[in-house]
Amino acid sequence: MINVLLWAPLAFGIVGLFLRGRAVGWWATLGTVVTLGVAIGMVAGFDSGSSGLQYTVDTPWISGLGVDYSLGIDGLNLFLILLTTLLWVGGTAFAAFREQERPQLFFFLMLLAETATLGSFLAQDLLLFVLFFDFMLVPFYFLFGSWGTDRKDGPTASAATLKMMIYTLIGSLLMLVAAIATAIISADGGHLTFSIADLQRQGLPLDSQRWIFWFFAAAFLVKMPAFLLHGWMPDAYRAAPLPVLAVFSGVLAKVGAYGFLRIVLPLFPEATVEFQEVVLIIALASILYGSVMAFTQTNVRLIAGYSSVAQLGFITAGIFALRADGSDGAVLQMVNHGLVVAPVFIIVAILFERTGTEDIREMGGMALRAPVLAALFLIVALATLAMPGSANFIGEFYILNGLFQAKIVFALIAISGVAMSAYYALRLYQATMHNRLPSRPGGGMLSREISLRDGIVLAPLVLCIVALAFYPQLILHRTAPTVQQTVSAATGGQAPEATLAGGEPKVLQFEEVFSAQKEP
Amino acid sequence: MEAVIFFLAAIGAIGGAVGVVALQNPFYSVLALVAHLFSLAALFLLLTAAFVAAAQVVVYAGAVMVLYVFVVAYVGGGGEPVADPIHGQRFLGILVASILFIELSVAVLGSALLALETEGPKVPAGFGDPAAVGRLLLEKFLLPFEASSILLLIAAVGAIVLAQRKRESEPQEGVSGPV
Amino acid sequence: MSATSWAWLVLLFPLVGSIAIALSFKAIPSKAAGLIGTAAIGAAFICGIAALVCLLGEDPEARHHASSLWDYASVAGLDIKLGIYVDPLSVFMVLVVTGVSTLIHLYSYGYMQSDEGYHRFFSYLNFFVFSMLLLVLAGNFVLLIVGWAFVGFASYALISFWYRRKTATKAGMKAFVINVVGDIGLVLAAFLIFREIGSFDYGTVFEKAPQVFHTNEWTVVAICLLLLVGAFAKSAQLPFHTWLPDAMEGPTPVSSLIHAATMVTAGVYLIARTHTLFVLAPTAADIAAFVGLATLLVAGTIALVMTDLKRAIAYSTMSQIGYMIMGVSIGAYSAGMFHLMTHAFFKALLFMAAGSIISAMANKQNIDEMSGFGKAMRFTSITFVCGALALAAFPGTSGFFSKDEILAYAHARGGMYDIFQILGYFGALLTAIYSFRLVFRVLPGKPCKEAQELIDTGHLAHETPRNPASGEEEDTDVGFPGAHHHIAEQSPGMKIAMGVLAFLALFAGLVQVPGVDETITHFLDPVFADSPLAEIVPSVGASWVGLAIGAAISLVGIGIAYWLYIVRPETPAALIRRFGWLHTFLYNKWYFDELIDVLIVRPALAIGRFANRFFERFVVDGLVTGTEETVRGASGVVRAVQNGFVRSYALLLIVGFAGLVLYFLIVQS
Amino acid sequence: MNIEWYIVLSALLFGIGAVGILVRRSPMVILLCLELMLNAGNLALVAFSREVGNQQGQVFALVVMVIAACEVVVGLGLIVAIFRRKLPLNVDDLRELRG
Amino acid sequence: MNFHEPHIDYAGIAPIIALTVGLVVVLMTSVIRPLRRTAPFLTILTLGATAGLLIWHWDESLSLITGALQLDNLAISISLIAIFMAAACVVLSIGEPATREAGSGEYHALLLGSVLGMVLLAQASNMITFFVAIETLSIPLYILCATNLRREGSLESGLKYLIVGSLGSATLLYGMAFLYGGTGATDFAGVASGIVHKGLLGDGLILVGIAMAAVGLAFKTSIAPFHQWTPDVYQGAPTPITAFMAVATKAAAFAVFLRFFDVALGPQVDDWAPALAVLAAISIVVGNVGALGQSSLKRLLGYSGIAQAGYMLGGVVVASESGTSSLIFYLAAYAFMNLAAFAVVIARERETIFGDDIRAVEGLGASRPLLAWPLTISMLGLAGLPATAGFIGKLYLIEALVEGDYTWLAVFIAVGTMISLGYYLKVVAAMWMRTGGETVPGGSPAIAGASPEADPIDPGASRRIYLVGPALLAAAATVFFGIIPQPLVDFASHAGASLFG
Repeated sequence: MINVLLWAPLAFGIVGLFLRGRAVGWWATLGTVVTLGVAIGMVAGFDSGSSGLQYTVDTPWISGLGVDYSLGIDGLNLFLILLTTLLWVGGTAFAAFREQERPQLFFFLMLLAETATLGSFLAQDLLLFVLFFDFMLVPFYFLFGSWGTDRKDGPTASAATLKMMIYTLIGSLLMLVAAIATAIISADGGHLTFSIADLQRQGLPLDSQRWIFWFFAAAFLVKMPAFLLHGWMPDAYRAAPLPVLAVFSGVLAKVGAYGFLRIVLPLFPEATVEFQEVVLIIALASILYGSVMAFTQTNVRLIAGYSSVAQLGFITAGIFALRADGSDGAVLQMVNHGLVVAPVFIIVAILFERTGTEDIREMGGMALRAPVLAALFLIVALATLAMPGSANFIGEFYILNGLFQAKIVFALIAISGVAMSAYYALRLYQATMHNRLPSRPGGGMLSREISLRDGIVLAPLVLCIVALAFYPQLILHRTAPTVQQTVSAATGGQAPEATLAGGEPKVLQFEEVFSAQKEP
Repeated sequence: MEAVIFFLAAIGAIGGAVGVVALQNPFYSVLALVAHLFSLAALFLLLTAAFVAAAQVVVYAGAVMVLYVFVVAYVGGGGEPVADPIHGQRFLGILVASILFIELSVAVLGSALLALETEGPKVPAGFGDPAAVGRLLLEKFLLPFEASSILLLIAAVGAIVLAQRKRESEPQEGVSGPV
Repeated sequence: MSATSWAWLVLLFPLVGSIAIALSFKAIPSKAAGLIGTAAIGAAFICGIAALVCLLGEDPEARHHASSLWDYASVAGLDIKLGIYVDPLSVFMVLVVTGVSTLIHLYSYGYMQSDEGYHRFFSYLNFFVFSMLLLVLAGNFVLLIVGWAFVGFASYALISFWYRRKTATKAGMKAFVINVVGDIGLVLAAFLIFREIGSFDYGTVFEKAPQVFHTNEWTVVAICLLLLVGAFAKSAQLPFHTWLPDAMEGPTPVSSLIHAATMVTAGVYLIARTHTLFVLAPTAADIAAFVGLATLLVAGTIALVMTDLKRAIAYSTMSQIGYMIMGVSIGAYSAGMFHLMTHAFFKALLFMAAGSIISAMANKQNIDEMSGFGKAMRFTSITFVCGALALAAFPGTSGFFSKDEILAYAHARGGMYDIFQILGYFGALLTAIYSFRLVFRVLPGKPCKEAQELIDTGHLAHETPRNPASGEEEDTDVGFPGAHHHIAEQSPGMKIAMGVLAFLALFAGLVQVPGVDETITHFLDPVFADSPLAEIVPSVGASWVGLAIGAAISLVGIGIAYWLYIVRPETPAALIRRFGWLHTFLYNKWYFDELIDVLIVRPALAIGRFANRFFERFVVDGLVTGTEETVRGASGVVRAVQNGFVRSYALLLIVGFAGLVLYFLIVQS
Repeated sequence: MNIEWYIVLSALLFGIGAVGILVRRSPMVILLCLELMLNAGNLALVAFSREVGNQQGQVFALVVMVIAACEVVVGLGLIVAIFRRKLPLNVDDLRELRG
Repeated sequence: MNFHEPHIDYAGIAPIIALTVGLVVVLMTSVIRPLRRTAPFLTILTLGATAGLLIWHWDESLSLITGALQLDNLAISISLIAIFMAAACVVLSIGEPATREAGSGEYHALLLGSVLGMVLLAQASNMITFFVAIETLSIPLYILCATNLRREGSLESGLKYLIVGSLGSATLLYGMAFLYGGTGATDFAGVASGIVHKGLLGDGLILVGIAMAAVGLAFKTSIAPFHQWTPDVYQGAPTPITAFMAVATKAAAFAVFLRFFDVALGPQVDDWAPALAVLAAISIVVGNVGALGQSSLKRLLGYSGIAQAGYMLGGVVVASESGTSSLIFYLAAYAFMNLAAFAVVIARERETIFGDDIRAVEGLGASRPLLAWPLTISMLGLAGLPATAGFIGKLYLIEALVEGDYTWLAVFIAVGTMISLGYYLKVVAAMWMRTGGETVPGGSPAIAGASPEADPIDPGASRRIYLVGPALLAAAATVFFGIIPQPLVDFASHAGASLFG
């Protein structure tokens, strides 16, 4: 089952190489749909009660090096997998509706990318994870570089993509070293294994945890991208072909955050606790900086890009609140953000087809002739700004609550990001849909209604957003047990919120607010 | 007595070497090398390596050097400009080389190997004479011996490959050179 | 059926209505949409009454019920259910909201007739009502926040309803962002409550609060202040009020429903709802009261000079809400709620009348250009006067009783709270003056061009409408009603709505006459029973004294207005000349917008610019390009060393050789 | 005579040879200098073989001679070939390959 | 005293004999007219036979001819790699102008000679054998580099290689002399015991000897700062020879590196390991940094070779079984990846006027997918991206390094890899993300590799099975061993075990 999930896309992609014309696109879409079907099946069959791995596969791969081919699903990755498969259907279908040059290659890479991404979510062997994590980049490198757009005022697509590759691999390669070091140090002359579960059991001395932690953190923070490490993002985002960018920013960024939960917290608990503040500060910086940038940009892609920086800042903060609720929120928010950012990029693509520009100063008044598109976009925009009543709100609420209970001051700063997000998200919506179209010399903006085929792509995604808004519990209660376990692994068993929710309410003294940030 | 010979030979060797390096005309350099080789042969004799000394004279000073002379005669040994195109090469070269020499000497003189301060152990008669060396060559070092013969073959082939006359790459003007 | 199930229905109808209209977009004729919308709200109102009946059927102590549908998001100790809380307070609010909304829907049914965005309008309007009801019925703080934000969004959507107006979209954005700030206040409050009490559920919280907090402990004060941020942002209290006047960009029914009758009073409801906490945090309560007081005075002064009809009314709204906030904060809960209700009636009415006039003016809103509508639109003018009377607390009208009850309570509480009474009366004076300023400027006198046309030809001005704020021509194909916009008081629906409201504005006060009948107080008592402040009740005598003073003040005010605008119409101009500086100060609304602009907007943009121009380029990219350059440089060096001279290769080799030997020699010793 | 002297002498010759390679530009002379260095090696080998009292060193030296001869042959072959291509017989002028 | 005939295990030296015979036969073909064209086939035959004989000895460990040679899995695996590359070289040389210049027979004979040297070197367990073997390896290569007599670059590379190479050998020799002087032995085991028993641990004489030996070997494996010959020679030599040299020489040299340092100089490991580690780090930096600005593919691969050598040296540094195995694995993977790359380069330089300039591969993805894929895969592999043998190789190496407490070197490898993306991906981008440069002959002669003495253009080169075939196979192998590395891992671990087991 799980093998099918992982390899089906690739299989379809290889077959697709031998098809001709538009058929390739449809075939690829079929492939993603099948995968989605499998994923849904697994979610349906998932035992929400247990915190352990399910659907596990575990066979030795390179016995000499202690690497196993071991996959599994638990609360952490269950919905990320669903998200991945879902967004890929969207992206692929959207691309399939359009003429692509060298379609065989394009869709092959698309599906290859899906397999790689799924792999990094499914992997339960540290090295397998690293492998997939690095490999993800390869197909995207080609997709961005070959089908991307060269900018007149900036680097060519391939240059921008090269920058992205190098930048993101910095972390990944250090991570490879770190992963191996983890295994060897914790094996300590004994039997060498990379199985995450075993490594967690064996544990690691603190001094080696310290540097290994940062090697992993580097990889994940770059991927997100976090503040100061996002240098690759603007160029790459402007170069990337939009359907690909939709899945890229929808899913890949999450792998970083996911890595923290899957690997860093369980394997390097002491280091995690020790560096909690540092990471939190980075997260806050991402939130503030991302938001500020987002509401000063005029390029639609960049608005979305920087908003993602901010959003992933929230997610990181939630994880590093080191409380169950914070991490629950983080997992939920990963799914939510994926669900909103992908539609945004698809809408950007649609807008671009109509206006021929990606600069909001040259757009406007779209809602007049395209009310349906406007409505869909409105929902997406509201979700993006974490409108209460949307699942995104619940996500941020949990995150911030966790952060608030753990480190008040951080929460107070972080929450200012919410206000800013309201501004930039709405600004994006208004600038494109409302007001009148500024008279351009080029003119030629036809505000057509969204075509049926794009509607077919977009509507389901929006529907998911709405559905989740009504019942976020769907994700939360399947996630909670695993998260609880993961977090208590890091915080050494005691789950803070338990003392709060149930027992005698404790009264907080004024000084504690400011001392609160110092307690471990 | 031995010391005297040693120093004479040593001076000869050094002189020859310096000559090789210093003399402008390749032809003279070759001759200097020949001198150098002869003095080395003398040193070999002092070290009771009769066979090696003989080989040195015969193979080198004989065969190889003759080959040299021919080639020099063929291609002509024009001198080279005094100014060195690579900035500071000469200075650095000499500097580094001398440093190297000092280092090696330090290593040797500073070695804990006591035998170095001696003239070496008493050796049986016939040490280093053709019979002994030859036996060693055919017993213990048979393989290197054979291998080096093949190597000679290869080298010969190579020389032919490189120097053979081909129609298309036949130079028009004739040979030019001293002598 | 129990009260809660009725309450669920109350929620259901508007939601269904909204969705139905949205989806049936273009599929059904616009009239149908209007009917569905109105019907939905009507149904909600009826269910509300049913709920009321159920509640009245029970004994006063047991009149609170919680009910929840499903776990919305409750893991890791957070208990967030999709639950409602039904008690007299919420039912009271439900009735006010649904009641007024029904009428306003009726009004809009006619008023928006010729508008292109008819479906959209009713869908939004229904959605707003749903959100408002969600807000008042919410059973826990999270759901409260949800409703809170929903109404915020609804108001945004309706403010920028005519989205081709730049001014409208700007105003919408402003309203939304300020409201989000309010939401954040609530969210933080919720976090702090959860931290202290470990629950979001009203029941648990209000039950545990007295044990957890001792009076004026900083945490509870902080909680209340954070709640107040939310309340002020929503209820347009200082300093979060700047969005309300701009919100007048929206269609007039919107102004009357959301920005007068219902949404803006949410803050009042919130304080009343969480009075348990405020009782524990007197400091916060007093702060709230003073802010309310300040707002009512500031707004009153500004309303004196506004020349834009709707904005003037908007400022009066602010100041009236100031009264309510003041009331519920000092403990006059039922009085505050009472004023909330009456205000809903007469302010809605005023806006309707104003809308009618404005439409007759082909969308001009400047009162300087208006005059003589008394003759031109009789019905409208009558209702307008009724509203104005109630607003000015003319003896016997609804506003008269409700406002004075608050002030009487302030007096009864005594001590420093007398200040509230005194300044409250001063505010009342201002109110009387500005409300009748409007009346006297608009209705009497020789008809202006539009009015004249109405009198002569019986139909309305046909100019192409212009945006009163920016003066740019409206593009009428987006949904803005065009020149063929014949609705002023001509559709029966509007007449009915205005009539009913006029009646209520005049006589609704009689349900709560001190000493005679105190229906509302009795009805709400069980809610506030736990508050020690509820014990304080002004004696009947004191109340009547207060009423007398109030009556006098309102008459004086009206008198002044009459003298200024009818007897000596030139005096205002003279006054303006005399007190130019004061006028400019007031006319510029105390420069609040400018202040916020300087304090918040500009800095934010400056930071953004800095981040873009400098930080992103030099630090972030610098990080990349820096490393890139270093590597390139190194590459240059390597390739320069690779200079093609075999002898220098040899040199390097020997250098390396010497180096290695040196290393080993060092190792040896 | 102490063996040390021989070794030091050979070191000196080795150095001189190195200098030659570094400063001379005529490929033929450079080949000669290589010979010098190999011979220095030989001298060291023979001296050591005397010092340790076995003749393996001498055998080694013989083999080295053969190899040196091979290098010379090949080197001279190259020189001839270069001469045939009418290229200058100066290693400094052969630098088409660089960077 | 009478002559004792040494015991000779003919079975053991059968591979060497086979090679030698083959060499002579192939040489004959050049004089016997009717056999002119058979040289390549005979060469392949010889190589095949040798390989067969070697495999026959798999898992044995024989000491041959009074300890001159040590035939074990290490030697066999290395020899096999060398032979594989030689065979590939023969195939790629079909239609190579150099063969015409030199004469097919001689060309292949020299190639075999070099292989012979490598096979000997891989087994050498005695300093004299070692020295002879390394010269037997080098001297034919000096010649082969220069065999494209028409092109100045070829001759130049030959001469440069000869001069610097001989300098290296001289140094190596001198080092051996010191070691011999110190220990009085020439066979590795003897040296080791000599160091221990004569109380020479850490003695200057020995250490300097080690230093000089290290220089000699570092030179052969093109470790910085003894690397400078590499780019020039790689670029100047006929491309098939470059392909052969790039892998085989490294392989053989590393084999003896392992044997000599881990066996003979094992006692001194604490002194030489750090030094070598530093050298490795230097060459990782130099190689990767140097490759960045290159436009000539062969040069680029030359520099990358320096960097790769730096990675591999790590396997020697840790002086452990896993280190050795990882090195062997990496060499094998490297063989595949390089072969794929060079095959494509050859095809393009014969097809286009751009020679080995990067412009020759522009737009290849669209015009010649069958060539683009192998080159792409090989570049990704060399860059160490997952799903290629290159990744597993790096993984293996890093594991060995971390085990041996050289984590910092592992980090260096990571950083180096990162820089390397800068040029590997440049090639990939040129193929897939640019529109093709014109491939028809007749462009401006100023272009690199198209000087007047340019080799003839073969418009059909990119369809020649003997060029595309190897490329595809090698690429396939790269991917295959990236996904199913187990067989190669076993192969390598046997080799490692044979040295330490």
